[in-house]
Amino acid sequence: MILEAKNVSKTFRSGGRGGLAVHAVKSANLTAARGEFVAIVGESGSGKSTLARMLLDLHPASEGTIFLRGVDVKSMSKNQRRDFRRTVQAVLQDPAGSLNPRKSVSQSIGEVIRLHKAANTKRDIRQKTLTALELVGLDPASHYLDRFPHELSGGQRQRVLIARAVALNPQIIIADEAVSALDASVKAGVLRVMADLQERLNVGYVFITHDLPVVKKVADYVHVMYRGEIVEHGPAQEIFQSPQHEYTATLLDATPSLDALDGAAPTAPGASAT
Amino acid sequence: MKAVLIHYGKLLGSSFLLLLVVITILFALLEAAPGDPVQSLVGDAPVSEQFREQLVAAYGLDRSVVERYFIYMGSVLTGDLGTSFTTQTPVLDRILGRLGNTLALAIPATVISTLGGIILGVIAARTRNPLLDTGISGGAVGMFSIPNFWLGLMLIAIFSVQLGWLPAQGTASYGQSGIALEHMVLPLITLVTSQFAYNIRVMRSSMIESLGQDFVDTARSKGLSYRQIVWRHGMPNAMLPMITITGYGVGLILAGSVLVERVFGWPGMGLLLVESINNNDTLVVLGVAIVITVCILIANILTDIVYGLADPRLRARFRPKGSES
Amino acid sequence: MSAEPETTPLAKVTDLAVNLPTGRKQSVDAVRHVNLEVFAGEKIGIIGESGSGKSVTGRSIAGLLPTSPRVKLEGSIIVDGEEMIGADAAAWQQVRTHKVGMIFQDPLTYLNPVIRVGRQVEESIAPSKWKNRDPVVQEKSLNFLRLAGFPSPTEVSRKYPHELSGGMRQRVLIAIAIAKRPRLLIADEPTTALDTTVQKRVLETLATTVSETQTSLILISHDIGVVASMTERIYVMYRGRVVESGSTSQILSAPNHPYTQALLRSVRSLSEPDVDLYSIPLELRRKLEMEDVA
Amino acid sequence: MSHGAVPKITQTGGNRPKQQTWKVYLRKPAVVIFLTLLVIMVLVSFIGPNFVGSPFSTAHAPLQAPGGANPLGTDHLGRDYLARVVYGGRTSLLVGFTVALLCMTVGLLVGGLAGFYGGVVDTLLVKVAEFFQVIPGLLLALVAAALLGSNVTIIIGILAVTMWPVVARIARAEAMRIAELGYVESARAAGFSRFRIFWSDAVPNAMPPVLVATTMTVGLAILLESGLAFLGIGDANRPSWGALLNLAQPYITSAWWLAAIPGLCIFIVVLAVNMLGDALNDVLNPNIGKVK
Repeated sequence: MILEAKNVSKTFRSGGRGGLAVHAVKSANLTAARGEFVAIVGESGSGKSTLARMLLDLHPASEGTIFLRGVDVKSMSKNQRRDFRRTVQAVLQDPAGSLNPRKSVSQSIGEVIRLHKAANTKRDIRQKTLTALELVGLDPASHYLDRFPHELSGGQRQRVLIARAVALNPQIIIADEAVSALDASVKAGVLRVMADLQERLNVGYVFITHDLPVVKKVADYVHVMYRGEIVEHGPAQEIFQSPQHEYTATLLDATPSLDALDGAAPTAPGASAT
Repeated sequence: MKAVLIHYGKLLGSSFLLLLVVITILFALLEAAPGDPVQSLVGDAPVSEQFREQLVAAYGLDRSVVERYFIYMGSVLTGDLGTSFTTQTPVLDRILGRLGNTLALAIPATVISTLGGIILGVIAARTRNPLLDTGISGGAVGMFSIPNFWLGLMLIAIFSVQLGWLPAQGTASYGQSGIALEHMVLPLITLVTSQFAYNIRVMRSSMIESLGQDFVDTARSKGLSYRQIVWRHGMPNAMLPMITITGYGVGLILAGSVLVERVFGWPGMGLLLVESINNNDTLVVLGVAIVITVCILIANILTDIVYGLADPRLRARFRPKGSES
Repeated sequence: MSAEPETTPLAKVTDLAVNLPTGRKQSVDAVRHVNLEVFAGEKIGIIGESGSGKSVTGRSIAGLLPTSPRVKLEGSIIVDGEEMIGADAAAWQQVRTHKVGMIFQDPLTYLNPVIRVGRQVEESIAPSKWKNRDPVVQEKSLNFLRLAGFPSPTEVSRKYPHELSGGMRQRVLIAIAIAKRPRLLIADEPTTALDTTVQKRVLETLATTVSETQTSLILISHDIGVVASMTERIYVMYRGRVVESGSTSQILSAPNHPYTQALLRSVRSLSEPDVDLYSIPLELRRKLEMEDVA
Repeated sequence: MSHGAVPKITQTGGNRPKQQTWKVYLRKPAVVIFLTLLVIMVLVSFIGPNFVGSPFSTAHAPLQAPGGANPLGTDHLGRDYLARVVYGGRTSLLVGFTVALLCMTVGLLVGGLAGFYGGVVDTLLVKVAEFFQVIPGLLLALVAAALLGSNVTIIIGILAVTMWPVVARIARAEAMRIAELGYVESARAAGFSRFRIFWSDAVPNAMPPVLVATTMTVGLAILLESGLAFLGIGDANRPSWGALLNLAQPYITSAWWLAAIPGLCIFIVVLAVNMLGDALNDVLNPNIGKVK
């Protein structure tokens, strides 16, 4: 057990008079470990991104505690905190905005390596950057070093983000809607890279998404969030086979799928199908 | 209804606060001014010892800074701006006597620069002729870059001195009172230019932005003509920034009128300010600054009211929460 | 011209090519030699990845491409028997007023923020009655809002867009598009910005509205699941071309073109547990690119 | 970007590599013309004084028309007007550029930090900026200069104080937008300090609009300074173009060129600066083809 959220809540106060309290997350529990693929699913406003940010210690939790290997994140020493930042990496939403448009790929990855002193000399940093790019399937890696984000496709940008996370040899990667904006084929490619890293480097994932089929495909363990609460959690198979909570069922039911149509009677062009 | 009252109550409150800040800054400047405070109050006029003591007592110059601050604040807020040393009359009376002349220029200038700016801005934004757009936009940058007092001097040199078409100084011919129309022409042109140019630029870019919004596609898909799209959908959205700009424009025009009134010998508040600076009539200087501030604040409150009526997203703040889904 | 009205398509696109400016001097061939037709009352879909030209195709048929003179169209677009390539603004306006409606992706930005919802629907019914509002038109607009799934339309019609939720806004857009009784409705990614549960309801609304008003539908989406559940026939686009078209069931069960096959395999690989994650191989993309050049 | 949306024709400049942006910029005809003009005016004002003789010597006949020994004529005291205009330019330009530089530095730091960090400083900055937006700078500068006295340093100080909020407001808005972006959050998650993120990610990306605002500040500062000088508030030892205009006003009927020349100089410099700023804005935020 590596990263753990215990009874964490997040309350935002909407500004102005009265200060209406908005409970973005209500006492959520979650654990993530190496080699495990944990998913948080929910629709917009369900609090899943807020929970991810609390796990990353970007937003402090209003209540409850985040532990890394049993140590409260809030009470960490400087060294422990640095270790936390290296162990737990983030791959965030918005493929266009997640890379600084003014930094080349090598700068973006290199600065992280330098910060965590994963390599020191120029040559070592370059070597580490190349290795990371190769790991995520950007081949030949040297080809991408001097490119700027706008010269990359959406899928490539997402791979660069993953490469940057992987460069530090993390144990857990928290990915917030990391593949949601991608086309199906590109999405499958990025997911394959992620699954591959899970196998080769024993990375663990906390995977936040609204995309149920993807979760069904790759997750080991699923948390379903609805209005700030984890309404259901369990091994992926159980959740998908026999959803206990009404909302999970609705969510599953609403997902368009090809299976239902495969057997459907073919309709002739021009004829009305109503 | 209550929410509306709260909003305008807040607006009045913050305007009043702003006035207090201005008064405080003026007081601080007065304190920071180098030299003998009595002299800086009365200007260059020689002062008898007796009069000096009177002054010290009247203005509480023997008291602490804090006390003096509150005395000053108190008298300003009750409408007592002190006595002018050049004319020995109340400062407020002198200023109010000039206020009308200033507004006689400032109000038409605001109207002309706003309407003109909207019209030319819309033309520049919606024209398909790049030359016309470049012409209007370039002309606007040009007008915006002219020092308006210099423009005034040049207009005098051309239209008064060389051509003799229009009078150069004052509000009316010698011996006449009131304001003659031909006396207004040159000062008005001078005063309008830069604000007019600025409004063109704002209106053009805000119209372009508005016509680039997605809802324009919806309007097109309804089968509206370009004209209908521009007037029904482009204009209402493009006008929102214009309302704000017009509000601030009043302040800029009032400030600009100081220079323009000086050039054309137009006896308004601005000229009074310049004269008082030259005569070191400090209380009048401060008084004019305060009165102009009040004018600006009134304009701002009016702007906010208009804006609130124009933008439903703001009107929504008056509704109770929960009507949103 | 054929004598049988059933065999005359409502809209027919032949050899359409669209070139769009992308920068000061650059431009892109967004659509190349596309052929497409839709019959009265038919529901067809266009699927493809981002940048495949599916949106541009849809917008071309509705005459809603950017108005810049640098936008170049070639080929033929026949709407209801009339050739629209090279047609003037007035002719396009006629088409948009009476024949073709369009629904867009982001329901917030596609509604005018300072105009009440009801008025935006009324404008679609009778663009000329903007100043003197007609009670008949108002009544009609309420009916269309009701048809678009608002049980109490009067209340909604008085609201501004920012007061509605995403799903409600999308329904308003449907009401606007359907209110002028078009013969063809083009829906461009109508549910992409919505949550899955909301998406389902909006799609249901769209389906019932279209069939109740006997309107033809072109549904454009990157989500094959969405398109498959709504349409009878599908066009698959890639790099500005239609690589394959056919009945929905044929495309899904027996795709012919290698790209369609790969695309479907990658989509299936995402949802079916026993298929390994599959993305369209680079070699195939390169091969298709080479064929383009040739 | 959204799926299958019509390719956006806007926002290409924001992503263009730096050198290319500058290349596009320097190739614009307006930039070539006005940059040349500005460079000439700057050179004349800063190197010119070495060549034109004393601006104080009253050796010539008063109010001579331009031509002959005095290319720009002489003023009412018989001083060579060319020398006076050249020296005046030095003061005007010095004030304009110094004020702009101060505004940019302070505006970028205060505005950027406030927008990036939020909190009390931000609230305060918004109030201060609002204040200066409502109360025109000319008025405050006029009263302040009238009370505090007026040498070049004080004028520069007063103008900078009244004008920095313009830049700060823009820097704040940009920093606020950037603070919400993914790469800032990613950098925080990677463990970079907030200040380093501000410096390395926020500032460079906030720079384009701040630069545009700064060029506008140059022009405005020159206009304000000349306005004050025209009203007689300026450094008597260093008469700027505005001060020359002040002295020229009584002679508008007999020697119009005394007013025409310095005014024209102000106009040319301010126009050049504004045109360059406009072109910069076009390159950095192109809106070509944005109208649907």
